[in-house]
Amino acid sequence: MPEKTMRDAINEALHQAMTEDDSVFVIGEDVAGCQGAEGETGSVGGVFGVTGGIYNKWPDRCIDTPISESAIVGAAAGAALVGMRPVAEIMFADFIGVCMDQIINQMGKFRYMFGGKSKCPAVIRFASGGGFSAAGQHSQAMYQVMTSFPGLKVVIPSNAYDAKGLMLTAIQDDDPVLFFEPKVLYQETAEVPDEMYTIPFGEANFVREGDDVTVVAFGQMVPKAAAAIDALADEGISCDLIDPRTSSPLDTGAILESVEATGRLVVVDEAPPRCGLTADIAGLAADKAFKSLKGPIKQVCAPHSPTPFAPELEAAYIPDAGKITAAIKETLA
Amino acid sequence: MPEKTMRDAINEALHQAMTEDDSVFVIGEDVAGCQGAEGETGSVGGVFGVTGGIYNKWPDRCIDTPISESAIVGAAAGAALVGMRPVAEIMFADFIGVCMDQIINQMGKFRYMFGGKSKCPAVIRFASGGGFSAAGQHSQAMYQVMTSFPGLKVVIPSNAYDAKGLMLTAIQDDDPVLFFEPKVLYQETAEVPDEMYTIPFGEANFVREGDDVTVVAFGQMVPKAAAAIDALADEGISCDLIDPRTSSPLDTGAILESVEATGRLVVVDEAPPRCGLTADIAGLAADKAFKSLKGPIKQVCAPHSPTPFAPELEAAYIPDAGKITAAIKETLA
Amino acid sequence: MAIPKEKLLQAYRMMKTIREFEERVNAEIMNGQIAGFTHLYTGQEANAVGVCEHLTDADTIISTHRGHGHCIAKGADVIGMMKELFGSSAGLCKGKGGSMHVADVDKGILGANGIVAGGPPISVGSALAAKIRGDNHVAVSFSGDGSVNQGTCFEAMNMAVVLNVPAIFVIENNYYSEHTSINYAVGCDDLKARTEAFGFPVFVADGSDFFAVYEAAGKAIEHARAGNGPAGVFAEQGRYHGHFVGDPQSYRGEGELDELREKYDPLKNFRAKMAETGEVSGEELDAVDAEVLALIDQAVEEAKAAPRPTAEEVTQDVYINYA
Amino acid sequence: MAIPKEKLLQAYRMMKTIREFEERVNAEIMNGQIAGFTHLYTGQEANAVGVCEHLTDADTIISTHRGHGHCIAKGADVIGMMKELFGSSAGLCKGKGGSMHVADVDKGILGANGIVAGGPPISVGSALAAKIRGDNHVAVSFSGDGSVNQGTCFEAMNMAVVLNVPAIFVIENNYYSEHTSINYAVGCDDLKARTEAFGFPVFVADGSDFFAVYEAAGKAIEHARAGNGPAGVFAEQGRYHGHFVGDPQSYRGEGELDELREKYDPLKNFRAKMAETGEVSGEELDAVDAEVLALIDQAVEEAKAAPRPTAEEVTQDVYINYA
Ligand SMILES: Cc1ncc(C[n+]2csc(CCOP(=O)(O)OP(=O)(O)O)c2C)c(N)n1
Ligand SMILES: Cc1ncc(C[n+]2csc(CCOP(=O)(O)OP(=O)(O)O)c2C)c(N)n1
Ligand SMILES: [Mg+2]
Ligand SMILES: [Mg+2]
Repeated sequence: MPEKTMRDAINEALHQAMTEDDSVFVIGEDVAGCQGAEGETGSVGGVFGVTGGIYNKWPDRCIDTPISESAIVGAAAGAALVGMRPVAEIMFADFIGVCMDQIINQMGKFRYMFGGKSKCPAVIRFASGGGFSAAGQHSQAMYQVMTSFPGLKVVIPSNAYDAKGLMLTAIQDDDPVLFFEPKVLYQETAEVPDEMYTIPFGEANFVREGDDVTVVAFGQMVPKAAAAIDALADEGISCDLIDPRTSSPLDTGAILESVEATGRLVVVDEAPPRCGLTADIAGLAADKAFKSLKGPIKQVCAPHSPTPFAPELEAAYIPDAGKITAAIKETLA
Repeated sequence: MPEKTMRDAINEALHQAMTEDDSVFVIGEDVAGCQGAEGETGSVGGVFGVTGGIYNKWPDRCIDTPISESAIVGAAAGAALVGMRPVAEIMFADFIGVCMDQIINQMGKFRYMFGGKSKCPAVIRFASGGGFSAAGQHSQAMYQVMTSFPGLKVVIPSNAYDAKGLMLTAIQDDDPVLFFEPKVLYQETAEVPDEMYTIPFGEANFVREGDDVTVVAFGQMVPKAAAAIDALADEGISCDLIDPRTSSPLDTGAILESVEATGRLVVVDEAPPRCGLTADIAGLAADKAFKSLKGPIKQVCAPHSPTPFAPELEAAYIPDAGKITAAIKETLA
Repeated sequence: MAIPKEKLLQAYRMMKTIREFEERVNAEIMNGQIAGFTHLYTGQEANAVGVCEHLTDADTIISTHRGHGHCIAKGADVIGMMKELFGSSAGLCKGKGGSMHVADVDKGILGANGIVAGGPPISVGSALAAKIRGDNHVAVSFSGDGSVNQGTCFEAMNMAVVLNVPAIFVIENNYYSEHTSINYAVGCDDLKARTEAFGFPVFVADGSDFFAVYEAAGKAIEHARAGNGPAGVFAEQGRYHGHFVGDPQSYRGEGELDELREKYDPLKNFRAKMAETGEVSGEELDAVDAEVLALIDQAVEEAKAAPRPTAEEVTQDVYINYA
Repeated sequence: MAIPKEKLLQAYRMMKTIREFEERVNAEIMNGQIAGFTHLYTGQEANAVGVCEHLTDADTIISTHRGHGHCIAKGADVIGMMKELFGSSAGLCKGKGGSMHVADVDKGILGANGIVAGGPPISVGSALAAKIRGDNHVAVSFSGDGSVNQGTCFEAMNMAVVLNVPAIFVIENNYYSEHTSINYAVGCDDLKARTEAFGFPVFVADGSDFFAVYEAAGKAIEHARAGNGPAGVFAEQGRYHGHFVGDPQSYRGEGELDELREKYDPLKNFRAKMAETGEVSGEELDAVDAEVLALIDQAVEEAKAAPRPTAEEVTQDVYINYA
């Protein structure tokens, strides 16, 4: 199978969905690029390059916008309400701050408030998370916050293969989907089939299988957790590594089954600790798998601080394999 | 001691703080009222009446605004950066959607991004939570979401006495404080001293003391949990009821000590379940008090749905004493 | 612009329906029959009807917290609406939305909206869909004089111009946002000019005069439908009730409400005009009144008898599918 | 408006400091010495300096993602800034903020800002503080031609008028927001008029001419300081580098950059003007150049040798106190 980067895998999904379905369009800042300028329109394809080539094929369905995130999300939500399948790009997940109402109070609540008589099949894409020394306002995961809101689905791919399949699912899904792309993974490659395929929401991926500890990790933490777990094999410790892939819906069945088998749980995420996904899953297990638990549930996450700028500080901020290893050992102690 | 409503208790705190300190001012929509109109300016005092009487005493420090929540929070943040102590009102906590950037990426991160060389002593007040048949966009707690963001302090009073003391602490505090007023409690009364007093952040209140189960509850859930617990006394079940009063900072010591003593934990909040405070505290105990746990940690909260309109639906949505009682019994089972 | 008689009768019927619906809702709130926050449209009927009479089901509107009038004018089922306000599971939104979220997407009603200026960005999306599809539908958003100060409203206006989409921004100036006058909350002296500065024409109308609104809205909608991009309608007319039911209205000047009801009543003005032109007789209008009253009576009666929602329904209708 | 010689020299020194700072930062990024996203101000120096030369430490500015120039012009310690960009714990923000968050509140610098249009609302707060206190300080916010389309910017403008506070909105039109032209992103034809429609005067200047900006900013600041409410400055001038370091600039027309550097260089233009008026000699300006180069050399040298932050520092400086 061909190797592709996560960026290219998502781009391919967009191209294929747009080929298949006229109602799909992309919208966002510089998703085409050079609008109104002398340079060639379409030559940008998004600041992270994820929408490359779309304008050239479908100029009418590649909508560049002013810097107006509320209007971007609103435009996607409104178009979706009347039957289109927009894929909007919000450049950095941190910018949810300037468009949150349109996401949580509008798009995410239409169906419920309207008594189940509408659908809003919009996808909003975000480049998410740390790893670029981009400091406090350009490094946040944000998906943990969005998981809190009913009416939204939340996707966090951890590799190129999943990214393509999840994006195709997202576009076909009839509910609003928030799609968080860990930007530090854009250049990472995996084997990605050329044809279209989907990955169902709410179905976790077992990245590793083992007996001693269940490790649940999200997004860019998945490869780090895998590295930690692989190194522990030498010490005779074997772990399940579960990548939920979607935090809403969450595959609680897979997590609980694994914890029931291992009796031990470590949850890993890059967001700060309070009211995040690590607590969310720890809380789930502490209720529903309580009887099986043999050790404390450990959460590995960033500290309760904004993301710092300096590379050394950021490296200390984002959980690494060392911290994951330590947590696995602690729950076994 | 005189009985006062929560509304009046907060109002009194504002009046006293403004009398004492010239740098305190209030700002928000209709905090005075009738601006530009023929009616008497100041006659409104906030749509919930919390800022009543302020304009009449200090017209220059009672700032009515257009409907521009980002500008309101920004104005508070900017004034605080240069040494004022603003108390801004955002009418409903749900409106965080239209001003979140100013709260989480600006106000809450200045100090860190600026290397500890600034302070931003702003207070933002919100009427929060359900109970008014106000449906999906006027009923959210929202404080669980804000707890996720480092740099902010988050206060949730559950009675008039605490509300006054916590507000006075909030105004004196040198960090940004988000103050969530459960609007369904505005009319509830408690004994409230006339003089000024403060209640430290991060110090939980033991509303009830008992041996069998630790119950942690927030805001409007505190009186409901107390009712449930009082009724269980007849059945010979006794509970600690802990009201953290601030979710950030959180009095982890008090919670863990209690759980270590009882071995059982029920956490109650009105927000939906995902990535909320009930999971947050369950996760804390499942790690730090694991050895003491004798039963599953139960979370009592709203379902993963927006808040419905119809009174019957809302009553089924917001946790009540019955659900709390059931959870206490489950963890004992 | 001669309006056919049938359309005149229809316009009057709509305005009267809104009026009686609102007055009855007001009464039922006082009776304790309707819960939640309710904002009445009485007095502003000509705006909603003057605009919506130009629209088909395929055109969309998005409304505000003060949404009953717009929804009725756009063809929402009045009985379903009344049931919704009463919180019945047979309501238009199954009792989940209530007054602030009345909607009927099939009729092009993208909902009342509890967030001030929540609507305009969504309306731009509906207009964008029309542009991409190449049909000639338009998308109308209603905003109040207070709503226009919210950032999302400005963003939507600029974006509509940039994307050249058929979005129509109807600004209803009823002089107040809650308890604050437009004189205070809109900083500039000329809101129409501030709106036009975004780059689209704004047509002004006396909001107490159906014919004026109908004409202005017609121009705006024609402009947008023809592919010339967004347009605005700016109409002034006070509301008769408080901001919400229960508002003491301390902001009103002396005699203000009396004057509004006296001189600026869209229904009275319509009747006067008809008396003048003779296009429709008083008797014909009386007949409409009777029909409307009967309809509203029936709506309230049915709403009172309608089924109440049960606890299982709380978690339904959040998603279409959720694993 | 005759400008004293000392001030002329100071203005030139500031512009030159910005120029050399930016060029050196560009080089050090290429060398892999500076991490993160960096946006350079080269070419726009006259705006920052023309505005800030009117301000005292008690006046505030708030900047954008492209913040180095504004911070230097407002008096930020250049060596501390360089250390910050290098991520040193001895940097102005202890290595926690970096390029997008350079700040020095004691000098009235409320920070660069990574959120487009994050600044204007905060600046209105600073202006409001001045009004409440009754001092005559002003608050300046800088916005780009792209930033003005963000809702927060509009809200801030209207609010500043409503509250009648001394807020100055400086709009720097460098023709692009990222890879998109102002011709596309600002829907109307006349951004100055759209801004004025909010209800305050906007003074226009050629942004490549220090004297023009100084004059326009002087008028705006005077207006605000005198208690007349907000004012605007609108200055046009291209940037010489890409949007961020590494931008291939595919949006540029042929010869565009050459022309900018040739005809619209604020430093060249300043020198030309001085040669014309004779107020400051070429030798004097050469001496400033030498001083500035030495300063920037020193800054980079010190930044390279400056202490690196350690892991414990990650959790410091979040709060003043936190139980
Ligand atoms: C974002 C937001 N802020 C504040 C409110 C509270 N609120 C509801 S209606 C209203 C006034 C709206 O005034 P206007 O736009 O003039 O509409 P009108 O009520 O006059 O029809 C306010 C402030 C809200 N619902 N949403
Ligand atoms: C809310 C938000 N949206 C988008 C961005 C990404 N972004 C950073 S700078 C920029 C362009 C800003 O253009 P302009 O205001 O003209 O300033 P300039 O870069 O030209 O100085 C964009 C889109 C951001 N930082 N914040
Ligand atoms: Mg109004
Ligand atoms: Mg620009």
